[in-house]
Amino acid sequence: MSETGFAFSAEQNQFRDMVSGFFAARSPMGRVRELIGLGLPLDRDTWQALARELGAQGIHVPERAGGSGFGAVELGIVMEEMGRHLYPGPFLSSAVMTTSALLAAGGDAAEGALVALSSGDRVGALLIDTLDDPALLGTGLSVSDTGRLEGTAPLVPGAANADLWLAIARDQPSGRLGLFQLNDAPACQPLGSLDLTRPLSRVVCAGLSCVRLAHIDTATCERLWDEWNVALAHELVGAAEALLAGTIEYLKVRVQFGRVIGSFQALKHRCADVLMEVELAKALAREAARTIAAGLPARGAAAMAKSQAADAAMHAARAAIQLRGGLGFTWENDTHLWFRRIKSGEMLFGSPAQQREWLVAHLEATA
Amino acid sequence: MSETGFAFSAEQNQFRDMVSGFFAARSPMGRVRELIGLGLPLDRDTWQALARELGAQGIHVPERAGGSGFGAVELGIVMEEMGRHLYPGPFLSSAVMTTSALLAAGGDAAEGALVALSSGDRVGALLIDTLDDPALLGTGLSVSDTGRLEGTAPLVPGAANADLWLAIARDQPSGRLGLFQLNDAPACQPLGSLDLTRPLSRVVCAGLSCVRLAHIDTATCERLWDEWNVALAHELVGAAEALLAGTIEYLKVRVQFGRVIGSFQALKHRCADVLMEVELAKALAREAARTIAAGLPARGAAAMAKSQAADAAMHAARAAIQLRGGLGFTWENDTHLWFRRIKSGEMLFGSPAQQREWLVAHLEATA
Amino acid sequence: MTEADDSARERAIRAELGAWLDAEWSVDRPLREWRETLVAAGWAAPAWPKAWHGRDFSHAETMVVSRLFRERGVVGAASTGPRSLAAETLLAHGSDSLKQRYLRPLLTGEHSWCQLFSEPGSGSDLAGLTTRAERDGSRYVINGQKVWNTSAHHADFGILVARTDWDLPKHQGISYFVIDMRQPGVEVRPLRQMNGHASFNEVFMTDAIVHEEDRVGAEGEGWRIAQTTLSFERSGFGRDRAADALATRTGRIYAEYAEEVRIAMEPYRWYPQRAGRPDLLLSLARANGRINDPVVRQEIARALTLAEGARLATSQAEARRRSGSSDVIPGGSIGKLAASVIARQCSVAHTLIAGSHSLLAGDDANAQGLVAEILLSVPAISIAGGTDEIQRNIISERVLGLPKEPRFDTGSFRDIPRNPGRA
Amino acid sequence: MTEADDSARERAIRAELGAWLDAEWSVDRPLREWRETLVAAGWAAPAWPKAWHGRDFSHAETMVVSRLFRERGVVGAASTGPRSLAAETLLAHGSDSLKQRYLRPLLTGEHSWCQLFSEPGSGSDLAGLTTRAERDGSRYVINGQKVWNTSAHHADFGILVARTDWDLPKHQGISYFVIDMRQPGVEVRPLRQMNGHASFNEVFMTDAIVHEEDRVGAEGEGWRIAQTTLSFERSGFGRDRAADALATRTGRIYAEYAEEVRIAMEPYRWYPQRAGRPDLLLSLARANGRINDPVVRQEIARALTLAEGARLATSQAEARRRSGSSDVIPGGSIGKLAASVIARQCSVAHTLIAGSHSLLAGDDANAQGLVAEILLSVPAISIAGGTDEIQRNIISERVLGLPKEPRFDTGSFRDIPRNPGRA
Repeated sequence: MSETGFAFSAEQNQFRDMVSGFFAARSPMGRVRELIGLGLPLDRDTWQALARELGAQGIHVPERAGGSGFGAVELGIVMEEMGRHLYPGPFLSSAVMTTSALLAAGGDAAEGALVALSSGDRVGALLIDTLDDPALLGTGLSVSDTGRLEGTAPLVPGAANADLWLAIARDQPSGRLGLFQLNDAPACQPLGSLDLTRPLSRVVCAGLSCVRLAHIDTATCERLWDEWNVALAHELVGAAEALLAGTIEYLKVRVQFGRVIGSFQALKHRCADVLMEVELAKALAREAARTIAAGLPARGAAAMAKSQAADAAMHAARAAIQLRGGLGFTWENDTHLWFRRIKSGEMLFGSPAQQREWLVAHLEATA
Repeated sequence: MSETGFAFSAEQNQFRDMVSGFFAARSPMGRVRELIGLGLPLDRDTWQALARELGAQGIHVPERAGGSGFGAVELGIVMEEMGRHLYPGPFLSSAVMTTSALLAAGGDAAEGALVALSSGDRVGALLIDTLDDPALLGTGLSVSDTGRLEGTAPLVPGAANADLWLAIARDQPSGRLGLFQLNDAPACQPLGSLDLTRPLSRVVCAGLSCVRLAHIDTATCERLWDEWNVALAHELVGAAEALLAGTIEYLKVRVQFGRVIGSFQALKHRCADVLMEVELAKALAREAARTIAAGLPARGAAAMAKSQAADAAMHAARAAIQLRGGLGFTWENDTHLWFRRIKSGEMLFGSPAQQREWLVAHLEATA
Repeated sequence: MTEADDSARERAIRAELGAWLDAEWSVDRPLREWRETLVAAGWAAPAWPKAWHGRDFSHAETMVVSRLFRERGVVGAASTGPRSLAAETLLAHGSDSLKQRYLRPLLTGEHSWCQLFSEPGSGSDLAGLTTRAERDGSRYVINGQKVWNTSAHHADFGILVARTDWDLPKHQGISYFVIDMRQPGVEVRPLRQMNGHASFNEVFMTDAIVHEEDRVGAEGEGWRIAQTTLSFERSGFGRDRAADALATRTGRIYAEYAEEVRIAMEPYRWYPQRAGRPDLLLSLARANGRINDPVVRQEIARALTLAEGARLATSQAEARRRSGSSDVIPGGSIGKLAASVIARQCSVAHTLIAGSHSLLAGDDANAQGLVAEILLSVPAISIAGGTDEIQRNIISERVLGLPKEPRFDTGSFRDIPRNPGRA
Repeated sequence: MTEADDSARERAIRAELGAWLDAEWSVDRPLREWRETLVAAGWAAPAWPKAWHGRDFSHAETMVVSRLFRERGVVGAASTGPRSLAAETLLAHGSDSLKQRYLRPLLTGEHSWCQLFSEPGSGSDLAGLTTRAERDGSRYVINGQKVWNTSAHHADFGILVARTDWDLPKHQGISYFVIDMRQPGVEVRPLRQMNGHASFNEVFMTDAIVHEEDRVGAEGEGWRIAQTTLSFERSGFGRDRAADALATRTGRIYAEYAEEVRIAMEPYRWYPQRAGRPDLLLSLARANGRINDPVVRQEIARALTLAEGARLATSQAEARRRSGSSDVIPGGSIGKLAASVIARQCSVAHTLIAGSHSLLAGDDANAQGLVAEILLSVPAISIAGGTDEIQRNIISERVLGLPKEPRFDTGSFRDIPRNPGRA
């Protein structure tokens, strides 16, 4: 934990403005709604423009592997804006989950995939047997000595859009965990998902041919989890800020009892509480990203960032619905789309309660 | 759990008015303050009048043992008013803890003590080795085969005023739990206590002569705990209602910014929330008392009543301090005396978290 | 009456009604025809006045009728949905002409009704409504939009509040009407909620027509009359839920009745989930293997304690009311606020129990998608029927006696700031 | 200035001050005498104007002086307690006569000061104060009561706001004074808090006298001038806490300094407990054998997360401010509100950790009574220095731009409803 604060550089702030402008122009809410209505096909033009114009998919990938050579801080900027604009592309699954796994694996074999993902030409998905706890990785997926992937990945984000497949599975002869690349696309069963902008699939692997990119150890798995959680924490912060801003806007114009409802103290105070919670979440998320970018252990920082961001964002979402009255509960109002995205952000890679447990376990282990 | 609600009878309501009137006249806050200033000596006149005029100490004791022959519902009425008026006499320790233990033990030997306690002639205290969990009873106090009590009761309520001593201890030869009456007063070490109206002592027993009144089993210990918690739940409800009423009164007269502060919506809403929580606590406490009075299993009802009452009362206490501004934080203002009493009510016989754990354990055991 | 009188009266009613049922009741009769008979005989709504299809029965006498209907499996008058609201209001405030025309077909189920009160621009502040009713000779021309209108898509008539005078203070310029929903000027659109159900409608009125004789009460009396409707609504509609069980029986009339109930109840299918389903917590925690997690147990215990506390608070208040005690907190605001807290706590517990399975919805999800439906429905409970904020205002002002909010909506309605809208 | 200039300037200051210290500084000098020398040489408050004991130093230059003082263990000017508040206000708004008389003995520690702002009848609404200052020739007669006056029991002078005109609007009728605390009309009584400490006082003024030349600024300017005091107070007093370490050194001057610090700091002894002591949670949980309880771990994690979040939010905002970013939320209200939430969460966690030991207080209790002191001190943090409610008003109005509360305190102060009081 650093003693003094940090601020974004002018370049980082400029990058944020570019990302925000990109989503505002290329993925406004009308477009998000349209894609949801169509069953969320990949808008490949926008996806590729995101890579071409901003290098977003490879923002944290070294330049030699086709990336921009930045790190977790800049990835956090992208995720924050993605939460703010509710971008529905498979960024979390491809650019965060799959790409981080490839970066962790390292080596030449991974580099080809990294180049393909960073350029936006391919969309990655990662098959894992748990979204809850890295300690459970490898309990459901295994690779036989003939290089065949077996087992079930019960909840896979972004599978419907993917054309580059990785898996974390247990190497059966050795019993060690490894990162594998599949040679063919598996059969995906789309699942009814709470989050309409980030649907899940179930993937059953019955002897799929794959190659091992690397062995990975438990510490690496935990590190991946930390990185994913920190990315999600940023997204949750962006979503919470968008909801709060929209709520404030509504409170300033909506009239009841002859006065703007934003003048009612109980409503004002609720917004103040949400802002305070979101400000703490933002500070924790940024510090956690900086910790990861510095290559430092991030277990505690990630747990704090994720739990606070999820709780703050859920409060923001509940307030956003409540303070809009019946309107906020309608399908036509966009609030529930954020509510759903926040709920999925809350529960992916460990609930807030799980994060808190990990935090204390970490502090006790390092005391 | 009953299907239909119950209401107090006219007689019960009249009894409540008498109890409330008694405390208002005989133990107003000025008198409570005075006794605290004197180190809380027993006001024997008031104590005996409480027994003589209201039969409060023996309200739940059968008439043949000198009591009024009522039960947990009427005991709850007394406790609720005690919390409302912050009566500082050793009622919980003598009339609730010690008397319930004697009632549970039963038999002729207990009857003499019950008569003495019900009449207000004697003040009882019960030595136990835990205030947290009935399952820990008998881990610190034991009685040798020559009838000598050994061990420490680390936290004993009401010891300073007691002249009739009981103990729950493990009978060493048999290893069974028993209720014992001491032949002589033990040495008490008064402890600095958060609750100024219900101080604690530490009692070290080094071979004190005692007689066994009865053996008691684990189920009886749990039942005692339930009864004590239900009594405390009533006290917490009474204390919370007193604080809320006082807060409302203050909010109606205190002026800031040219208006009565009770017109500020944030303050109004906080009071509404407290009232709602207290109403639920009151309903749970009354139902739990009725369950005990009916001789039915009360584990779940007691746990719910105690946890809800403690949480509601702590909210009422925090609101009472906060909404009085600086005044509520002063020693001279009575609010902190209730805050302290509520804190002790919260933690005696199991914290709210402990109660919640017991509730689910009970529901699972009986599912 | 003494108890002996009571029981003599009960025997008399049972005898008369029993004989009549022996003669008339048959599970093979068509539903509508049976109800015509029922209404004509005065057994459809015995509590109503004799002049209007009833028998002037007391509450106790009416209960005897319901009991016998239940015992014999008899289908009663149509009482689903907003019908009862319309009926009670018309009985209390309607002209003879209104009662004459609407009460009978309402009881027989021939006509279906809806309620046209809330507007997009006036939710918590119902009296701020801006739907116009402009007089044009012996008729009114209605323009405006209503919202949250359950069953409007199959309603024949609606009870409507609209503004007839814009110069009076807000509560005084409102009038109360019966509107024919089957006219060109009335358009009903379904309104989908965030949980995917479409239980409500929006109703757009463009130069819709109401005849003078379909005004309830005098011009400007609308707000006062609406209070009758609202207080009946708050009391829970008076619907005989026990009668729903008839829908599962076999026989021609039961099949027709089941269809009537199915249509009327469709909008309410998700209501149990809105309340958070504390009843499912322990079983889902067991099924998901989370029952031994101490943190999960805490959240479950919180939810169960709150739910049981609210249940007991209601039943004890009811018992006190019955016993004539003055120690009764008026109104249902405390219970309504508690319901919100309970539902939210259930949401927290369900999320924790389901873990990453709470990411799923529909048939793929845990517990047949109920958990997802709970998470997406609970936000409604603190809004519908009066927001938490309104309940807290009511509790603090009416129960605790704290001062009212300062008012900014006195004087002519025309001059009060309001939301931009069509009207 | 370039960096090279900066470092040349730093070397020059260090050379001049170093030489002067070589000549003057000694740990064996009496504290008061040393400070007279320090003030005379302009090193006591180098940021102050040259005309008033200072050197017109920039912030950076002043830091060079502090750093050298720290390196050499030099005791600086008296800065404890409300002295700095008085000094900054007098420098900004005082007449030459006021500065002439009060600044020097304030720096040397000869005079001790207190602040007389809050009143029993005006807490959140400071401008509603009712202490009267009535003109009587060239003097004012003061009547009224103040409260929460830290160190008033040993103060020589107080900075006082009182009402000089009751017909003007509330903010306009207030004037600002220096009052001599050692006069018969001023009575100071200690005020004990619920945690047992007596850190504050009540001050009763009965026909107390203030001379015209002890008025700061013009009549009616008091509210504006008080803002200087309050903003300096909010910024944390500017007190050099690093200097406290000197109190532990040996030598005559350090002993005298230690006594000065001890007296001044006495009222603040419980302040760390007021903040909830998140730093103690893990160690106490270990010591009490509760560290493996999952429910306890949740509450500890909540507290630590909030505390770390607030710490980072502050330091990141500071870094953004330094980097010249406009993305800085003004004021400390968010941090102040967070501090309340953190402290309350710590209370919850400490209670759970201590179990029935939280029933004890004082030396008999867990952790030397710290837990009891925490439980009894935390309620202050959401009140002192502006209640949570005031912070939420500020955040929602100034940061989020929501409308202000409607005002009921405009027009002549005489006509505004207020609390009954002595004045």
